[in-house]
Amino acid sequence: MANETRKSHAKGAAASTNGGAPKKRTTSSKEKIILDASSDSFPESIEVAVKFETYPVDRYGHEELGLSGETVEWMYRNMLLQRRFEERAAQMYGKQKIGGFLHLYVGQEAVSVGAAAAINVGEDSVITAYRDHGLGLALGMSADECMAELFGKVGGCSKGKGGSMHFFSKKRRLFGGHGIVGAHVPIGVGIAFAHKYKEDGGICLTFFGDGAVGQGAIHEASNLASLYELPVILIIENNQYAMGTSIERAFAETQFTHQAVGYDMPAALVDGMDPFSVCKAIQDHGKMAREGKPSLLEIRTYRYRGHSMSDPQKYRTKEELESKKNDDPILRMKAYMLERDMIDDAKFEAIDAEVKQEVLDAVAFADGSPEPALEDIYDDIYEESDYPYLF
Amino acid sequence: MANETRKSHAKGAAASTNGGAPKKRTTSSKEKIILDASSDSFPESIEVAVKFETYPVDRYGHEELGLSGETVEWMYRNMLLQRRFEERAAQMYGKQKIGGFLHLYVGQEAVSVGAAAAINVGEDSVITAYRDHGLGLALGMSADECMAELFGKVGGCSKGKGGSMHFFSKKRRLFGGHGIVGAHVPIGVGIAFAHKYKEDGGICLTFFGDGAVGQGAIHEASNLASLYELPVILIIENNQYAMGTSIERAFAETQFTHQAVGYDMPAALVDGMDPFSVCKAIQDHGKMAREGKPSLLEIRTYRYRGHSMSDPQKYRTKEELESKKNDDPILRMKAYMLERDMIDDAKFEAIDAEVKQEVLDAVAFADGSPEPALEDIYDDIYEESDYPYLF
Amino acid sequence: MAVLQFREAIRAAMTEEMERDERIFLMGEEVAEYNGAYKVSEGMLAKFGPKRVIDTPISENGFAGLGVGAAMNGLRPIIEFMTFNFSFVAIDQIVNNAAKIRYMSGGQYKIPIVFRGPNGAAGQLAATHNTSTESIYATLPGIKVISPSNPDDAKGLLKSAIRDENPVIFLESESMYAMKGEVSDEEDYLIPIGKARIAREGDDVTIVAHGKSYWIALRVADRLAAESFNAEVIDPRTIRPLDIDTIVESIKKTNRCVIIDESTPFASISSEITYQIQERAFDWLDAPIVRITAKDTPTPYARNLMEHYMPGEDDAYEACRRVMYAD
Amino acid sequence: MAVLQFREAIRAAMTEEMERDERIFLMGEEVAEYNGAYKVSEGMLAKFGPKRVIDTPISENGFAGLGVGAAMNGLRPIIEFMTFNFSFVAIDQIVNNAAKIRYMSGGQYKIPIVFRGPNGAAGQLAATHNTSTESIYATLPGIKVISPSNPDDAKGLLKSAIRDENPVIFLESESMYAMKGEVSDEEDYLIPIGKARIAREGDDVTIVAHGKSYWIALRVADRLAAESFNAEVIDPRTIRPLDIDTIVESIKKTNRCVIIDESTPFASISSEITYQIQERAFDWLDAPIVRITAKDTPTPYARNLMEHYMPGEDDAYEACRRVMYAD
Ligand SMILES: Cc1ncc(C[n+]2csc(CCOP(=O)(O)OP(=O)(O)O)c2C)c(N)n1
Ligand SMILES: Cc1ncc(C[n+]2csc(CCOP(=O)(O)OP(=O)(O)O)c2C)c(N)n1
Ligand SMILES: [Mg+2]
Ligand SMILES: [Mg+2]
Repeated sequence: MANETRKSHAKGAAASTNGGAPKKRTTSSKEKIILDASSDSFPESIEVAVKFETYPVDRYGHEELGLSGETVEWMYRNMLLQRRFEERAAQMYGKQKIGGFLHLYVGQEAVSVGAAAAINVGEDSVITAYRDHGLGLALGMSADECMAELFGKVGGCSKGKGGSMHFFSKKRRLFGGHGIVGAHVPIGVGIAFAHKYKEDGGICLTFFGDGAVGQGAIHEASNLASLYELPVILIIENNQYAMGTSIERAFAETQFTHQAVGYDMPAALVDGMDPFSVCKAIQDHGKMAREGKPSLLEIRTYRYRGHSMSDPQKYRTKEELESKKNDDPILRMKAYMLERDMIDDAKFEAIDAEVKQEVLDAVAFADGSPEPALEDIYDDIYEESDYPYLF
Repeated sequence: MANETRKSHAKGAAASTNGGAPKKRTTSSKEKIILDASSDSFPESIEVAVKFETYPVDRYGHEELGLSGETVEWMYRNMLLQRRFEERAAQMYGKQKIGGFLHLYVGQEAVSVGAAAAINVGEDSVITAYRDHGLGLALGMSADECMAELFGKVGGCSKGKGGSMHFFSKKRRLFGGHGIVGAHVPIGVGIAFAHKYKEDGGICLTFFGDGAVGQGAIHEASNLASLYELPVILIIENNQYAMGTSIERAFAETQFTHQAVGYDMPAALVDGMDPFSVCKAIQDHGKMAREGKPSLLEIRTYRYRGHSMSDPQKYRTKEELESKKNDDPILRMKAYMLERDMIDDAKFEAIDAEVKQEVLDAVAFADGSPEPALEDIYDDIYEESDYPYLF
Repeated sequence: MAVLQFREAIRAAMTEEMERDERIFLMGEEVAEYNGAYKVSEGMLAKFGPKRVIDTPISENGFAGLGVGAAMNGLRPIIEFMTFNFSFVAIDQIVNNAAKIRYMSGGQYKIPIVFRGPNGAAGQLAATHNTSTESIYATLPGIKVISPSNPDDAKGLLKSAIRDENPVIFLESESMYAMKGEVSDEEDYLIPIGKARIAREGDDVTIVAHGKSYWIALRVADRLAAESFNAEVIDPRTIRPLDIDTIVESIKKTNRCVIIDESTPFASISSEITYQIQERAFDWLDAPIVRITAKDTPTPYARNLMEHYMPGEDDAYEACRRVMYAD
Repeated sequence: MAVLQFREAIRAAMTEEMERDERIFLMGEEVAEYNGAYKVSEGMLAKFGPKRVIDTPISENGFAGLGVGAAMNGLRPIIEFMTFNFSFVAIDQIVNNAAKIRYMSGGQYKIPIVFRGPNGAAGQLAATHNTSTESIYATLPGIKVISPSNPDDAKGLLKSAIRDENPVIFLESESMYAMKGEVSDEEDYLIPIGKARIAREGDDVTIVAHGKSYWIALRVADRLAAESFNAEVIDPRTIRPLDIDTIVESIKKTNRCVIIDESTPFASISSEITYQIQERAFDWLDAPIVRITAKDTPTPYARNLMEHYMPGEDDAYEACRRVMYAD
C-alpha cells in the first residue's frame, strides 16, 4: 500500500480546508509505533499505546492552581449555595411550585465550581445538559433568576419558558441547559468554532453525562473538534448512571478516556469529588484548547439523589450511596480550609446563614415574580414581531 | 473512588440484561495496564496498549485457508465477472439504459470475493452500502438479475424498484444495498442480533465505506454490537476517499482500527488487494463472531473509477491512480494461479470469453425484461393488497 | 372485562403477544431492570428474561436500526422510545429504512416492527419534550401510525400492531398512562388497524379527535348535549391509514366538522382530514371545518403558558357552536 | 439583468452576502475543494479561503449542530446538505435545537442560520434519494421554509434568508440547478420572505405550485389558455410563513383551486393550503380543492414508474378542467 503517497497528498489538502490550519497529527501522549513509519509497505502490525493523565483528589492545593483565598472561599460558598438551592427546590417541587422534571446536581458540585474557577467567566463559554442548576449558579447566575425559572415566572433566567432543564444566560455565556441527551455536544463544538473564527481567545466547556456517550452526536462532534482543532473541552460528567442504567450495562468500554483514541485526542481522568482536581484539569486542558488542541475529560462524580424527583433508585444499594456520600466535596473543601486555617468555624456558620438566606430570598423572589402574560406565548420565537402565526 | 463496588454491582446487572450473556471484558489483544487492577483507589495513570493484527498481501496461500482449486478459480472468475459487468454497465449508463447514480466497484473486487469465500453464503448474512454490485455478484446473484435491476426491469433483483444502490437478495442473504451513508450499519448489527437470538449460527458481515465512519450511527452500532456480543464483523472498505474527500481531510484519526478501542473490540487491518488476505481475516474474525466476539476490520482498498459516473476526480493525481492499478487484485490472482500452475493460459482465455458472454447475455436479458406495469407502483409497500392509498 | 390502566393494557398486549410468539422481543431504554421509565413494562423482565426484554444505552438511532435489521432477519421487535421526542435522533431509520426497504427490495424483505412510546405533551416539560409527532410519521407511505385514546383500544390495537407485517408507529401518552378503563379480556382481542370508532352518535356536528384530545371532544359533546346539540364524536384511532369513510359518512349527516388535535397546526392531521373531507363531501359541508390545535409555537414551560398552549376545551366548544351557527 | 443558472444565482447570493459580512461561512460535504457536489459553490473556496468555505466529514448531525452553536455564538452559518434526504440524520438539530433554543432561552440566543441544499426528486435515484421534506420542516414553529422556483427568486430569497435572524430551511432542486433565467443585478436584491408571487393572472382557476412543480403549473396554464381558460398561477415561494392572503385573494376571484406539489400527499403543504383556504374563503369556493402530488408511495427506481410517481401535467390539467366543470 502506497502509504506515503496517500499521506503526502492529504497533508496539502488538509492544510487548505481545515479552518485554515493544517492538522497536526502528533499528540504528546500518544505514540503510533509502526504506522507513522515512513515506509511504503503495509505494516506488519499496528500498536497503539496511549497514556492518559489523571487528576486524583487531594493532590492539588489552591496556591499552585493560582487561586486566591477569596476564590477558595467562593468555591466553598458556591457549592453550598448549589446544595441548599436544590434542597429547597426539591421542597418546592413537593409543593407543586415547580413543574415538569427536576434533576438535582447534589453530589456533583465540585465539578461546576472547579470548572468555573478555571475559566474566564463571561468570556469563555459553557454548555451542558438538563442537570444544569449547579453550573448556572457556579457561573454566577443569581439564585433569584434560577429559582424564578423553576417557578415558571418572568423573572426567571429564561423568562419562565425553559424551566429546570433549560437554564440560559447570555451574560454568563451559559449556552443552556439542553434536554435531548447528547444533542448539545455538536453545539458546544460549534460555539468553540465561533471562538476560533472570531479569534477572541475563548474556549467552550462542553459538559455531558456518561449516558450521552451512547449518542452518535458525541462521536461526530469529537471528530469535528479534533479535525478542525477547535478550542473545546469535551467533559463527561460520569456520575456512573444514566437514569437506572449503570455505565457497565450501557457501554462495552466503560473507561471513557479510551473514546479519545479514535479521534487522536488527548484525554484525562479526573476525580470530580475535589474541586481543585477539576480546576487543575480544566486549567491544563483549557490551555491546550486555547492552543487549538481539543481534549476529552472524564470526570468521575456521583449524584446523591435520584435521576429526577420520581426515581425509586432500585438500581443502586444504600451502601454504595452512603460510601459515596462520605466523599462529599463540600465536606472535603471544608476540611481543606480548616486544616489550613483559612477560615474559622464562626465564618463557616456565617456563610451557612448567608447561603440559607440567599435561597429563601430566591424563593420569595420567585413567588413574587409574575407569571408570563398569555400573549407572551408568541414572543421569542422569531425575530419579527409581525410573524403571521396560525390560530 | 469506589471502583470495585461499581464494578461488582455492574457485573450482576450486565449478566441479566445483555441478551442473556454476561459481557466478557477481556480481549486477547488488549491490556489495560492499570485500570483493571482491583484496587479501590483512583488510578495514578491510565494506559491503553492495543496491538492489532494485520493481513498483508501475499502472505496466505489457498491451501492454508482451506480453499479448493475450484474455489480459487471461482474467485478469479468472479472478480473478472464483476469487472466486466461494471465496465459494461458504465457503457449502458452512457447509452441511458441505466438511470440515477451508478457507483462502480472496480478495483475493490478482492474484498467481495474474499469475503464470500470465507462465509457460508445463504446462511450467513451480508449488508453493504450503495456500491453493491460486486458483493451481489460475489454472493452468487446472477448477472442477469443484477443488470436487469440497473435497467429498472421486472427481471431485476429488486423488480426494478431499487436500482444500482439497492441490490437485495433474500436467497443469498444480501440485505441490501443502502443509500444513506452509515445508516445500514445498525441494521447489520440487528441482523446479527437475530442470528444470535435464533441461535442459527449465522453471522452478519456489515460493510461500509471510510466515509461512513463520520456517521454517529457507526458509533452507536459498534457499542451495541460489543455490549450485546453479537455475531457481526464491522468491515470498513477503506478506499481512501468519500467522494472527493480523502480520509485525511475527514478524520482526525485515519487509522480506523483505533476506533475499536472505544468499544473494547478487537480490530485488524487488512490489505484488500489480495482476496486471500481478506478471506483469512474474515475467516478468523468470523470464528470470533460465531463465538460472540464482534470485531472491526479496516480493509484498505482502492477504487479505480470516480465516485459515480459524473466525478471529474480532481482530488487525486494520475500517478496515485496508476500506482494503485499496479496492485490490481485480478492480476495478482492470475499471477498466483500461474505461478502454481493451477490453470494455463488457454483456460484463462476460456474464462475471459465465458465471462464476457455472461455479461452480454445479461444485457440482452435486461433489455428483454419488461418494464414494471404502472400499477406495480403500489406493490411491495405494505403486506396488504387492500391498503387504502391516497390518490 | 377488566379495569386496567392504560399502561397495563399496553403491558397486557405485549405480554400476551410475547407468550404467543417467541420471535417478539422488547427493547429500549430502561424497559428491563428499571421496569420502564413509566412502568409500562413492569415485571416483563422477570417474566420473559433478559433475552427478550432488553435494556439499551441511550442510542436511539442504533437500536431503532437494530430493530429494523432484526425484523428483516425474522424477528418481530417492539422498540420503545422513552418518549417520541427522542425519536428524532432515530428518525432516519424510520423514514429511510423501515418505511422503504420492503419497497426497494421489490418486496423481498418485510419489516414487522412496532416503534412505541409516549407522544405529545406531558405537562411542563418545555419545548423539546412535548412534540406531537403523528403529523410527521403519517406522511410516510410504508408506515402505519396508531394513536389510541383509551386502554381498551390500546390493547386491541397494540396486539394488532404487533401482528402486523408492516412497520407500525404506536403513539401512547405519558399523561394517559394512569387512566383506567374497561378492557376486553377476550382471548385474542384484536382491533383492526384503520378503522375509526364512532364514540358517540349525533347529527349536529362531527368532532374528530384522537389520543388525548378525544377526551376533550367528549367533554365538549357533553356541554353541547346540555344545550340539546348532538355532537358525533369520532376517534380515528389510526392516523395512517386514515378511516376517512367513517368520517365522511358522519359529515354527510352533520354537515359540519371540528377537529381537535394537540399537534401544532401547520401541515398536520387536521389539515389532511380537512383536505379529504372537502374532497369527498364538498357539497355536504355547511360551514368551514375548524381545527383546534396546539398553538403555532414551541411549547413553553410556565404552567399558565403551557395550559394556554394546549388545545382548549372552551375553544373547541365555541368552534362547535360557531360551525352550527348557534350564536 | 443577467442570465444565470439556478446554481449560479445561489452562488451569487452567497458570494455577495459573504463579501458583505465576515461572519458568514459556508460549510458542508464537498463544498470546498470539490467545488460542490452539484457545483453550486464552485470557486468559492478560491475566493474566500478555507476559513470560510469548509469541507466536512459525512457527519450531518455533527455539522448541523456545529452550525447552531456557531450561530448562537455570533456567526451566520450557511450549512449545505448535499441533499435534504440526508438531513434526516440531522433533523433533531433542526427540530429540537435550531427551532426551539431562542424560545427556551427566553429570547437570549438567536440562531441566524441557513440550511440549504437540493430537495425532492431528481431522477431515478430511488426511494431514499427523492424525498420532499418541506411538509415536515414547515410543521416547525421557529423555522422558516423557502422553496424558490427560478433563479431570480433563488437569489433574492437566499440573500434575505442569509440576512434573516431566524433559522431558515432553503430548498433547492438538483434538477433545476442548470435552469437558466434572468436574475436581477440590483445592488442589494432582496425578496421578502413570506410573500407569494402571482406569476400569471387569471380568473378561472387558481393553481398554487412551488419549486419544480411551478413549471408544471405554467405549462398547464398554457394549455388552458389555448382553450380560453385563464388560470391564475401562484408561486408561494415561502412555505412557512405561508402567504395565504395572496392565495385567498385569488380564490375569491377564481372560486376554484388546484395545488401541485411533488411531496407525498398525506399531511403535506397541499393539505395545509386547503385548510387555510376553506377557513377563509369557504363561501367563495365553487368546487373542492384538488391536489396533484407525488404518489402515496416510496419513490421507485424504474424510469416509467418514476415518471408515473411524479405529479403529472396531464393530471393537473384535467384537475383544472374538472374544478371548472369544463367537461
Ligand atoms: C435522546 C434522548 N434519549 C433519551 C432521553 C431520556 N433521558 C433523559 S436523561 C437520561 C439519562 C441521561 O444520563 P446521563 O447522560 O448519564 O446524565 P445524568 O442524568 O447522569 O446527569 C435519559 C435516558 C433524552 N432526554 N434524550
Ligand atoms: C447521510 C448521507 N450523507 C451524504 C450522502 C452523499 N454521499 C453518497 S456517497 C458519499 C461518499 C461515501 O464515501 P464512502 O463511505 O467512503 O464510500 P465509497 O463511495 O468510497 O464506497 C456521500 C457523501 C449520503 N448518501 N448519505
Ligand atoms: Mg450519568
Ligand atoms: Mg470510500
